[in-house]
Amino acid sequence: MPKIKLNLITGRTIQQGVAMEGGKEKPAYTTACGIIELDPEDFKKLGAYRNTNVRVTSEYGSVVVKAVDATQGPHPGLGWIPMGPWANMVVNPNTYSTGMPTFKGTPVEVEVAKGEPVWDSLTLVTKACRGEI
Amino acid sequence: MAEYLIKNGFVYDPVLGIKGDKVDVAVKDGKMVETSALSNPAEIDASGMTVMAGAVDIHAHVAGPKVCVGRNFRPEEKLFRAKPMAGIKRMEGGFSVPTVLKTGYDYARMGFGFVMEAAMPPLYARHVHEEIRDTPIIDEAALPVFGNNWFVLEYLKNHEIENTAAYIAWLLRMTRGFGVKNVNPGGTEAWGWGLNCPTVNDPVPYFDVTPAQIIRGLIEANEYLGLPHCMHVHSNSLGEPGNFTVTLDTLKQAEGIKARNAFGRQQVLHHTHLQFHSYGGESYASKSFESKSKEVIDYVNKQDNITFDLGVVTLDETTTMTADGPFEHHLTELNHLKWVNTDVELETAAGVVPYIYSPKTFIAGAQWAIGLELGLFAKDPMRTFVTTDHPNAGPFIRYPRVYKWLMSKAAREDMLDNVLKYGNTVRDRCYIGEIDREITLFELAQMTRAGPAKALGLEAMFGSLKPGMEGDVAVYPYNPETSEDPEDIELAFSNAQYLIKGGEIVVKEGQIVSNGNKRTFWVNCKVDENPQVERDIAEKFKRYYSVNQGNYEVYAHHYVPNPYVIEVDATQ
Amino acid sequence: MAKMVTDVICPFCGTLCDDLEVSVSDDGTKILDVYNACAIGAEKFLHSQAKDRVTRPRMKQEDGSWKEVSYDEAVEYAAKMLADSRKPLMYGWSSTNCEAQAAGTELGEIVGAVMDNTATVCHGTTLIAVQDVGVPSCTLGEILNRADRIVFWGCNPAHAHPRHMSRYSIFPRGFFTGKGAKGRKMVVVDPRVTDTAKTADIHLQIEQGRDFELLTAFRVAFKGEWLPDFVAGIPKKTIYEVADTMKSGRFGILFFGMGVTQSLSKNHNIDQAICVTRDLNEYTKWNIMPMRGHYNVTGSGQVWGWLHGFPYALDLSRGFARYNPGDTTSNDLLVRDEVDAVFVIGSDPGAHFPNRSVKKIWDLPSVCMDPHLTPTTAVCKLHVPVAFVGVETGGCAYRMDNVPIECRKVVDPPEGMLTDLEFLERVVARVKEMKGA
Amino acid sequence: MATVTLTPTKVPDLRLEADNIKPDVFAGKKAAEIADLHVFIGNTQYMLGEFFEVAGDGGASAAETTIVIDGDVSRVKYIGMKMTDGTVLVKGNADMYVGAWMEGGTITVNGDADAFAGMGMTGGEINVAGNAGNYLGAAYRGDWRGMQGGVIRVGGNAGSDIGTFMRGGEIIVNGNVDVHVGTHQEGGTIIVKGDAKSKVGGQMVEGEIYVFGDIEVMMPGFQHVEDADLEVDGVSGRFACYKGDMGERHPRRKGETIYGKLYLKY
Repeated sequence: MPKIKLNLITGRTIQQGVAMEGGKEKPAYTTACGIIELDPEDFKKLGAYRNTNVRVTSEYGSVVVKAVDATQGPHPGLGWIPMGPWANMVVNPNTYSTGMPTFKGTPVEVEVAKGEPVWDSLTLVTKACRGEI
Repeated sequence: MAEYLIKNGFVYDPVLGIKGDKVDVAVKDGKMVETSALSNPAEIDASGMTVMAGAVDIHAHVAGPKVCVGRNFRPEEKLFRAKPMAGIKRMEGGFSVPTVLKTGYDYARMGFGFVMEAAMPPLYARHVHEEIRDTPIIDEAALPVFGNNWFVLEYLKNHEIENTAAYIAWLLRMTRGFGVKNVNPGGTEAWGWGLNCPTVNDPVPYFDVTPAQIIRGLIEANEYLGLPHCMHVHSNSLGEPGNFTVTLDTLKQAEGIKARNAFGRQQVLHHTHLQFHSYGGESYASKSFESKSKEVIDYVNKQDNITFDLGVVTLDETTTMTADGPFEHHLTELNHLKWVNTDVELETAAGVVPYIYSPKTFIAGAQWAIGLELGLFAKDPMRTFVTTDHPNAGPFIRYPRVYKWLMSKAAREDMLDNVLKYGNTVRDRCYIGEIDREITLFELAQMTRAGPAKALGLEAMFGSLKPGMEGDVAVYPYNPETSEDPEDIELAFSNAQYLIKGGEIVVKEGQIVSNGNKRTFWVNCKVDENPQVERDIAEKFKRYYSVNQGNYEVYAHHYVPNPYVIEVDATQ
Repeated sequence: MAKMVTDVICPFCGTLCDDLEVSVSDDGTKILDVYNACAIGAEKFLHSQAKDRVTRPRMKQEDGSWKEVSYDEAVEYAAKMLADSRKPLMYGWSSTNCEAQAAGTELGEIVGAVMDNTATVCHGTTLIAVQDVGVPSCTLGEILNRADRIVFWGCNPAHAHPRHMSRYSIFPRGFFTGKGAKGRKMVVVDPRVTDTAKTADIHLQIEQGRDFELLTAFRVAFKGEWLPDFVAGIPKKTIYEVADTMKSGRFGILFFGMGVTQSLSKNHNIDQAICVTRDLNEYTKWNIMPMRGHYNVTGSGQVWGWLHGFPYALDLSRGFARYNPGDTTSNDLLVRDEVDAVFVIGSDPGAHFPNRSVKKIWDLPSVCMDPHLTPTTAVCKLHVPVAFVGVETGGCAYRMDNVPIECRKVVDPPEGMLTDLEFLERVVARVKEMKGA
Repeated sequence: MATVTLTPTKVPDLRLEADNIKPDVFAGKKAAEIADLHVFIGNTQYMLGEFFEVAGDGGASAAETTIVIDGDVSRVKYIGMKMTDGTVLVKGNADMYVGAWMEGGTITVNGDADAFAGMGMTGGEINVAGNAGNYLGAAYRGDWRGMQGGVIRVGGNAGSDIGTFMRGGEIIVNGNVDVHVGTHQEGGTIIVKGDAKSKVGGQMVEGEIYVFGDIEVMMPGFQHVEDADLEVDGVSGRFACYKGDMGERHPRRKGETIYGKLYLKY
């Protein structure tokens, strides 16, 4: 299976905002934020269909999210995970002594994750804290 | 409530005409009373000490958005300067821009009972009141700024005094404000386009009204309403060499106008931090820059409808902050230090820049001299008030140092000979060296108590120990009979032995023992219905304000939990 | 029949829209509909009505299950945790009112806590930059009435501040801006073709993480100095052209967001953006403004500013206030094992901190005050549900331009629920008893 | 010359604040008095002796006092903060603020020093044999007066933001440095003998930066002026000389504009 290297950025989307206010324990929040937006070019390189689960791995961690088409592209080489617990499994926590983790600009590898689920936010964080993922 | 008898002190009270006699002073149920009215008072032995009414500060920037910017963007000035919490006393921090906690405590330590926040941007009134609320001990009020307000500019273009007055009354109510502040009239609106109005005759871009029209119009509107305080102006071209002519043009706007109010106030114009406005010359070069304090004060001495405060430069590293937006931009271009600016829709602007008044520079020395000259040339101490335009010319905690300079020629000579690098050039370019006058304790009481209280329309409450006045008494460890070293003045007036505020002891043996029961003063002025002004207000909110009119008024209890409302009836 | 509450303030983002209208059932208990709000704001009001809402405190048990407890028990646990702690972190403060922030600060003073707000992962680096070089700015109404040059740098209001462009910055017609959007030139700098970028006159699709270089290039271009052929992927010709566009306006504004505060260079990006704005004031009138996220993150910075002189990351542990991001900031403290208890209010670090920090919270005694179920409530030992500020209680909040606005209460909270302020005041009282103060 | 030896006996569970560990405080004190000095963990006060075994008395003055920390203090902050004279030797690693606001004397750290070492220092010497953290010799938040004098030498690598707002003195790093070198620099000299990532000399007003290795990405505000043969900290070679930051303000002296200078070794 091919792995592709991307520069990962995170941030707000209106779906993230609405789903967050709607309840982070609800499926809608997972649908809005448990995703990675990929450029069509990168989908080709990955050799994957839209809406397949992928594993995103960085020096700092790993998480399974659903790969979807970039809504605010084109941005080949850039991966986008809306801000939230899924993104925060892999972002660069280095603050450079400013207090601010480096949420934008984390080198990641993306690969297809066959049969692996996308956990809802509460389960994801709980499992991660228990060291179960 | 408690009873106190302050015994054997040297009392100074301009209202009662007491000049250092040993008189016992009595406080009961929060007010001054005759000693005979006490049944079984707690006694305070003030022998060998000086006793005065609580002091009144007529102009300081102590609360609100630009003050908070000054705090938040200067962590470096707080480094290693914090005072830890102790008992009921909370943590203190800051120097030139102290936290509200330190502000209240330091004023109390200096024997102050009332402080006027000198510039409130109406749209930010809530912020000002939240800070006032959290400032312990001292009573406070705030002056909303009017000199660049679109309503005022439009009304005064056509000299519509009645409409201006109706708008002022409305805004004072909306913002819980006290009076009419007027900063760089017209110039700050011009700053909305990066411009300025350097003289009183430069028309404001688009609005086509001159600073002179704004100044005179606001004086007339203020007297139309009969507010406790008069129009309070910071004139155009602050800090510019040669600006004394602009200052004189500004003061002349008051000619022929009589005070009309029910508060015993006799003046119609207060010019603040006059030091910054009494400069001669074309540039800051020592060959050109000179003091014009005499020229300015000669006019002030002749005009009995004007009061002023000094704005003495204290030669510290401080933080300048003013609604004079263009001036702060000018300043940051001079010293290249960090610059904050905030333009406020339809109303005003503000700027903040750190500044170092170095005794090693001629200019700082000359500015120091000019402020003191104004105080020493002034004929009427009841119209002359001590300030440092805190924190612009220096932090308010330096007031006692200013007292020292005013009260001792020796202290001034020491500065000129030993502290200022260009003392002799300062003697050349300023008047300071020729002046022998030394302010007396009685005059000091006029300049820091009775005078400012009268100018604010508060002479019935503050500035004297007369029975019926507020129970604000300061006891300073200063013996006028034995004390010779001028340093004693600074030390004593920085560290009141006792402060009784509103009848309660808040400073005891130099320590803060209570957070007091501070009040927020504001003026509720009734005027006749004015449908045009009401329409104009609704229209401006609908089209040009970024908040709804329904969300403009400072109404909720938590902003002004302990109000003292002064009612004014201006209905015809 | 329903009654309409007008001039309602939206407690979602820093735009703090104050023109919402909410229709409420006659008995004042139910919100029926929300008008004028964006999708997110409307959802915030409506979700407060959710049937499955948690209305009583919950304590996590050994087996990971949750047990309902009384507010009294919750107060006791929180007070004891804080009183016993040598260095508690009290984090959040951005989705609550200034009165709760002030009460919480007094609590922090008494227990010697480190107080930090969500700026620490949002605009904290902006605050550092402001401390280094200041900030020329203005209120949003100034932009509405005067601005003819608008730059959005590393921010995406179409998604994060949905009504910003229609209320203040792009479309409205103000006093000197009668032509509305037609009279304004809009520039967007973003590595993605965002929905905001799609509406811009000029979009600079910058190489991610090179904002500091591009901002520097603009300052060089203003002075007409030499530039390399490309900076951050943008051709120099374009840079000179956009520099002239900026200079040629009468009143310009540069809005920026987390695209610069969270990318490499962080505070330096903002620092240089502020210097760009300073430079432009040599030619015309320019201001700059951070697009603040939480509706009252700005307020907590103000409250701490007037009480202790720092806008975030205050260390009160030694009895006086200290401040140094990198040392006294939440993520550094957690990762460096510098704190021994965590108290969270009005925010969700469980969702918005890197997982490395979240794990540390999991390991510590911890309390979370939040109306919602969140990843933070999942990792904390005690969850204290509270009334929604701006929906079920009022209070002061500060807009992104520091303008304070009084939020409105629209409906009552569910029977017996406490507000942030009420709960904090009870904890303060209990801690004072424990400390014998 | 008296030597006080502190041997760590307990690792602080949180972080220890020990601003009392400096010759100025130890001078004139007996070992027992030194053991009684205050240190803090958060809001709780402890005594130095609870974390260190103290051997030897302080000298008559700071100048005559040497402090040897015989072990690892990577969880102890503020060592040598504001010291004016004397000597401190740390045989292991040290936490944040080593020699911060230092005015004189010498500090040697055989291991690594964490962030904010030499912050705002005005004089003296700091030697770090291992790696140094971020904000080495930088200014405190909001201060436009960063490092103003003294010398900092790092044997290994240094982090980001070294020499921010530097006004004077010298920082020499033998290894590589992370992003942001000499930001807002307005005097002094920074020498990097390894590689620098990027953002070197941004907003530089004046002063000098030397880089012997490579800079990944140059700042656009620097212009090549000339090449020159120079000897820099004992190393001679040919350097390309750039002036900048051209976007920043620059003072004029004697009718000449003063720029920051960036030297890249060929």
